[in-house]
Amino acid sequence: MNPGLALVLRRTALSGGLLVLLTVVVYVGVDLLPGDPVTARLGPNTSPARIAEIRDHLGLDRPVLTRYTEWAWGLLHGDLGHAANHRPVTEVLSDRIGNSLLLAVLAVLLLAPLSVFFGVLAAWHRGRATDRIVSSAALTLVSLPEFVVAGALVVVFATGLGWLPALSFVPAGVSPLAQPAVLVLPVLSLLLVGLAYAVRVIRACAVATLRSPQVEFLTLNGTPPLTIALRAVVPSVLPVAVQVWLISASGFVGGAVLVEQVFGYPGVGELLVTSVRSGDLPVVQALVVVLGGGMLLALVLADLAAVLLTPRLRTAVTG
Amino acid sequence: ACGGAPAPGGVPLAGGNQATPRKGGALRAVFGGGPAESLDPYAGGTPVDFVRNDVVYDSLFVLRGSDSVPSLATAVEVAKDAKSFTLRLRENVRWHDGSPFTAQDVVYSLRYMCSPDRPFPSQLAPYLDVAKASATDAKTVVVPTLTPVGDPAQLLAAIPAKIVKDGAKDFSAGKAIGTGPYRVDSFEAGRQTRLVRFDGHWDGQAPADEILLLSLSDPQTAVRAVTSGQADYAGDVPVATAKTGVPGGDLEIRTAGEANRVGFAFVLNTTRKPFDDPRVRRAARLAVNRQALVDTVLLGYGAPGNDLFGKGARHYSDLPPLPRDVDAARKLIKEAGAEGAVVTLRSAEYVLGYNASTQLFAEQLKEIGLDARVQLVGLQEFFEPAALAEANSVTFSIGPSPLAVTYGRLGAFPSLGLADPEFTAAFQRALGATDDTVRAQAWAQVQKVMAERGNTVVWGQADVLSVARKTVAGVQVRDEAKYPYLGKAGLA
Amino acid sequence: MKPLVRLEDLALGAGDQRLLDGVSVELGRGESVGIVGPSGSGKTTLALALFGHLRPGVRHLGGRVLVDGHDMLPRRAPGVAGRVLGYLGQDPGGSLNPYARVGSILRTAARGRGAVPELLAGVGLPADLARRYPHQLSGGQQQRVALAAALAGRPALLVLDEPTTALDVLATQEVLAELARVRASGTGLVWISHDHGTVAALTNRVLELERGKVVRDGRPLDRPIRTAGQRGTGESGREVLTVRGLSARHGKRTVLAGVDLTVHSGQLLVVLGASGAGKSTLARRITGLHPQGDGQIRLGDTLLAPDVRKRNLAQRAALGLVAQNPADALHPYQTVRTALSRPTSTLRRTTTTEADVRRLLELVRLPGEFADRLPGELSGGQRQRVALARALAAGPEVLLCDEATSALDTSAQEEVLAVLADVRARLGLAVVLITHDPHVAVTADQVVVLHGGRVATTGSAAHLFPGQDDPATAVARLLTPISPHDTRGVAQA
Amino acid sequence: MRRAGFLLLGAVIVLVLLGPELAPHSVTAPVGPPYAPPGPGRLLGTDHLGRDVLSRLLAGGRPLLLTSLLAAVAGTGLGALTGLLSALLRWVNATLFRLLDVLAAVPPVLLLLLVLTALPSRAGLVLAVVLVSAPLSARVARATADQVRHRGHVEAAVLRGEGIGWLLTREVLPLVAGTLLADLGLRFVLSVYLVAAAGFLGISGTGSDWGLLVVEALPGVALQPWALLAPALAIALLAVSATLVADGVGARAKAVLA
Ligand SMILES: Nc1ncnc2c1ncn2[C@@H]1O[C@H](COP(=O)(O)OP(=O)(O)OP(=O)(O)O)[C@@H](O)[C@H]1O
Ligand SMILES: Nc1ncnc2c1ncn2[C@@H]1O[C@H](COP(=O)(O)OP(=O)(O)OP(=O)(O)O)[C@@H](O)[C@H]1O
Ligand SMILES: [Mg+2]
Ligand SMILES: [Mg+2]
Ligand code: NI
Repeated sequence: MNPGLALVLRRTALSGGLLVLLTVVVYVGVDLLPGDPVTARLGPNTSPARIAEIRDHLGLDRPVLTRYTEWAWGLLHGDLGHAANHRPVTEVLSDRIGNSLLLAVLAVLLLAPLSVFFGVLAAWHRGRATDRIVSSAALTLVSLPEFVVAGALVVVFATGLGWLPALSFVPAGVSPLAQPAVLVLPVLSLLLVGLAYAVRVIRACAVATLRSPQVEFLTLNGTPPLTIALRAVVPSVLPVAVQVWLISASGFVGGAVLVEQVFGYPGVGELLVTSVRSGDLPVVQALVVVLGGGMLLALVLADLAAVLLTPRLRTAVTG
Repeated sequence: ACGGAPAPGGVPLAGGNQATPRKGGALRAVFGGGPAESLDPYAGGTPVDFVRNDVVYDSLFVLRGSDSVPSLATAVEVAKDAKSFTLRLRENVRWHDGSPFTAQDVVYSLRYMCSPDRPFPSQLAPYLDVAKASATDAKTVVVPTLTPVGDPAQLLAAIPAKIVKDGAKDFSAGKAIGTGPYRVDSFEAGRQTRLVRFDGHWDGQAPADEILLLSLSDPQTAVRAVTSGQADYAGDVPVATAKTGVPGGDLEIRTAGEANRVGFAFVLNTTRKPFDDPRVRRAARLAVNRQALVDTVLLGYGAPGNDLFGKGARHYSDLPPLPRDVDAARKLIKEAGAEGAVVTLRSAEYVLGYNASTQLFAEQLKEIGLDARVQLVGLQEFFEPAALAEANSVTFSIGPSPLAVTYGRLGAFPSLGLADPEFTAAFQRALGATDDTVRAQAWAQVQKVMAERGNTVVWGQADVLSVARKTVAGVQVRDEAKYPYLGKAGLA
Repeated sequence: MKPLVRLEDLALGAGDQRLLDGVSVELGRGESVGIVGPSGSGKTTLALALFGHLRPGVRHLGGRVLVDGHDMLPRRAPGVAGRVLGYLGQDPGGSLNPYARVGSILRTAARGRGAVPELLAGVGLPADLARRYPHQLSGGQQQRVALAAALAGRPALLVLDEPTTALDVLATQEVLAELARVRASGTGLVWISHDHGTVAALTNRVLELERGKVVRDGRPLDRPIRTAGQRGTGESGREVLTVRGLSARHGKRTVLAGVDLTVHSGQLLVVLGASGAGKSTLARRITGLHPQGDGQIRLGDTLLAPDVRKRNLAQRAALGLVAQNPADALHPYQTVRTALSRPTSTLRRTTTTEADVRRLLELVRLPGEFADRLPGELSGGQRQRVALARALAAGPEVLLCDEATSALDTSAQEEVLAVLADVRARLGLAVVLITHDPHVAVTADQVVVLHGGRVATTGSAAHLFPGQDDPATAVARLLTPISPHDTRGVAQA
Repeated sequence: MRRAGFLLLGAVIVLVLLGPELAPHSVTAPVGPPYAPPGPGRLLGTDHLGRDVLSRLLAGGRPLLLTSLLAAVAGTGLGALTGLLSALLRWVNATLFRLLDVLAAVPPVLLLLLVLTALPSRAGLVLAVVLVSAPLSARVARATADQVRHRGHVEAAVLRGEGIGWLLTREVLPLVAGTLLADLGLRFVLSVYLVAAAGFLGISGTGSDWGLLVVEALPGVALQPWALLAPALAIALLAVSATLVADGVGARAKAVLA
């Protein structure tokens, strides 16, 4: 078998095992979180005796491992159980995951070229004004919380210039893609925040490459700067950059709570936080499995990318 | 009527546009919502769920001010012993699918809502013996009760008890059916609901052709939806936003009025030291700086409270607030030997302002010699019975619900209720009284005990604010002002 | 005619030291000039100065560098590098972009002119190398690819800093022939080398540097053929290292097969072979850096694990290696002192005194104050000597030197070899010397010739280099493949 | 520019360390009306409870350093350690690194909740942030180290029997330090907000640090922007100045690390 393919298969299988581990840890962990679905929901409007009765009725008092086995069994059959409001969890997740993925994919598609561009630009002019400006701007941007960045974008582009909608309302059942304008500001907010991290790390990698003898060789032989950047610097930062993009993307999917809230964009981040807050454990557990599974898959891809993009590692695998 | 000094732009208008809305048009309203929404009236717990349920489903009785008025029921007859009541139902009511409304629907609904299978089982469950409820004919239902209930109409109006169709189990977008003035056209949890007018509503046709309910979890975003023209009305707006004011001449900030304020309180735990001692409870009430709290936490949108919940409800005792007296409080603490006692004040941002008020309360308790410690927790664990039982104070708020509901709720929780024989006896009497004068006396006694040695420090009555386009008219309050009734609302 | 390059009283310094001191030179268009001088005399510094490029730590103290009428210092005039000047540095491995295949490197360098196969053929490399990455090439192959890249730009003046150090005699001849063609087409050369033969072959003017000063500017000296060193005796002590049936793989490609070798204490064993024959791989296999392959490696009586990580300290200490590329073998941020003291402290578990460091530096003829330098502050030859000193530090039984003297001028080389001879005689150290230098090869006790990954010939030096035969001719004869099949060896098997 | 960086960083650090002593007002008790604009005696105005923003800003730096900086350093440190080890040792890559993958697969908010439930204290908060950031730092570190671990000097070190400690800290680390520092700088800022988010979820183990100030000021930002901008800018200032210094020092004194 092709050794590259074998590597992928092995890693994927391993990730499957890790996913099982993840589900156990998370199921049990989430179960141990303070508060339980019934108290969180019914709050003080219901007497403790009645709460106990309902808990008992719902089988929440059975040993956690029993419940885990049932849940995992359902999972194997594609059944993620029911949310607190009795909707099938799969249904609750499906539209939101799509929305979040859309946002994340768009943001990463923009992030990748832009981060490399600014990272290499800053590295090229290291120690000079361009570098200072890019680096300081990047750090200031991350230091401002997301909602401030998002809010500023709204003030400028929606309230001020009126170019874009302030809120990303999409009618029920319609994909945000049908109204691309609503995606612009959320994507931009995510991008600005994610960009900072990527630019800084890529800059550091690029600086190391620019000091290397191969770049000296290219420079002294009159290779145009753009060629040097594209042929020598960019390939050298890519293996690291891919990791950074991956990290950012995972943040965009599960961690974009505030951006989603500011724009009223129905995504997974908000789902996760509200489910945690309302003790809607089936949703939390399902989300962790789906997000975790997606992340593990993405990690395999990132590992693969790191191998493919590092010639020494690639040739060690492919011969 | 508001205390404090609201900013020029932030003076709210009571009630809002009183004109009768014209027929037609679409009303777009924003409320708090999220992925947990549901069309099942006993499965969703977000604000937008309550607002939607109010117009899609009807109740047996509804509150108008402090009175319960007939809705799907036309009358209720209470048995002498107050251990059962008979409901007379309205004729000529039709479901959204055209079928007629019957007594069997009510029996089914009562059982459905009280079943522990519901994510939000009705709070009527401790009162009604729904298993034994029966339809004696097509328009009559007899319901036995578990404890004597003297005024079931109040309970049936105040506790959400939406009537669903007999046998209804599936509440997905195409299937959810009610008798209310609007039917569901499309629905997506956490995004929006499109409601269209149901022309066959028994109470006459609603004004707006269509209501678009938008769900947003962040209140500031909700307000922005209105200011940016993407919505006409946003309910339950934070005080800071109101204070900032709204731009543009066609928007206004409204308050639901004095009668619909929400009481903010610290409920003291009488099962633990030091608040098991009435003197220490009184000291805490003397220590609290009501006006400062109103000015800071409510930014002046409200008034100091008199430590009694239920302002605006029937039989409410409108006593004057206890004036602040730090020296007297210190003396009481000393008498009770509670100097330096550690008191944990449990709070979560369940409602905006809980944490802020608790932090200020802690500072004020420190002044009278208590070692107050704020315990801020997450929403998911806020109401854990065991943790509540350990805390010395819990931050809490209740609107102008009937007193039976308010004290019933508090009493259900040992650490929130007042363990006092006189109080308990008076409360039982008030609940079971079929005669209004007896009831009034009993409630007066309940509140007298509360005022003397009670455990609720209701420091303020908060305005319920909303932002609306000036043309939005006919928005009513039925039970809680935070979840207004839009069945008669529209654009003027 | 206006000179292409003019240096006016150029002075460069680092610290309080002058690296170049009042250098004034003119080079005409199309002119070829050799630069010679002892290691550390400033040749590389001068070559880089032509580009207006100063290595970190080097300062411009005075004087001008004019290329094609443009001032190159303090800031490089744009458009000169590449168009007017082309460059190949002393460290060919590092010059190649590790993320690009050979083909892509050459295409980038050629900027659309010249096809990759022709460029490779020009430096004597097969076209199928184009698909490889630099790390998949042998030292000599890397050097030739880098040379091809420098040639591909077709500048008016090519500055080549020791471009044949890693090449065997045959490959050197091919490269010289190509350079002669390039020169004939009007390109000038600045040829930095320790090999007076190549200097004489390619240039008609030589600058000799000493301590940063031009001490001679004139015709190349037709130096007498070097006095061949002391011929090996062929005597041998006990067997210290035996290798049986050794093979090595890179992925699916077998680059070494069936190699048998015996090293005796005190012996000088020279490994000869054309560039890419597998010499470095052999050394890496023996030292355990390249464990992929079969066969046995014995140290005295003990069988060594193929992977160095599985060998114990004593076993590691017994085998010393000087890698082919000294630039890469020294940590850029570690001082010479660190490099020289670590082997003893890890392998011998003793602390190294300042005197030890000085003694080691003295062994390789470097001044004691170099202990505080970083590799970047050393010349190519100095780095190589530090690497050698480091390998000697732990007192190995067998020292494997992969082109350990290639960057040294003749006298430095002779001194270093004399030191090695002394250690061999005194302590019984066995030296396995991988070399392309015929004059070194003839001093061997035993010679092994590799051909396409197999041992083609083995025998005593006396036997393989008979009589008064010119060493270069003799080595060339040994390296010449017997049949065309041989050139391909096992590499493609 | 580097001088400016040093001065800036010095000033910020002095402010952070001495801040609590310099605070003119109580940090918990109100000193005026809520959302009061800046004025005499209250240079940055008051917050939503009428507390002095300046005092809270001055007092909030130390806990920030104690929690976020510690967490970021520990997180990047642990991550870098695992990442570099994974690049050097195959078995670490096959075991420890895979475990970090599992950690990376748990959404940060949840991880935060789980850890704080088990360990409801500042230590728990630090641990949570470490667990959130380590897997990500590890990836960056491993990918960077993969680019340099084949170099001759690393092989030379292996040949002479250097232990993993030397290989890691002396051979590889100095070459990848620049990237790791960049990672650290950003991890710091991110951990500030992760800690703040913990406060947001009601699970704060700390008093009030700058992150929490930002979060608290959010609802009233239109009334009193300074309550939000001041801590946010303070965080930015700390991050920017530390980075300027790190870049400068890193470029110059690489040898210090080796
Ligand atoms: N940054 C520096 N700091 C101090 N000394 C330096 C620095 N760079 C080079 N040198 C010294 O300058 C001298 C000239 O170096 P250069 O590389 O030009 O020598 P070279 O003639 O090319 O020698 P070789 O033949 O060994 O390559 C050497 O002695 C070297 O140690
Ligand atoms: N990683 C690799 N993958 C595939 N082939 C390789 C790799 N490294 C080296 N080779 C090939 O193995 C052969 C032997 O290489 P080696 O470095 O041992 O040659 P050498 O005899 O030392 O040559 P030189 O004198 O040029 O240094 C060469 O043909 C080379 O191209
Ligand atoms: Mg040199
Ligand atoms: Mg070699
Ligand atoms: Ni430029």
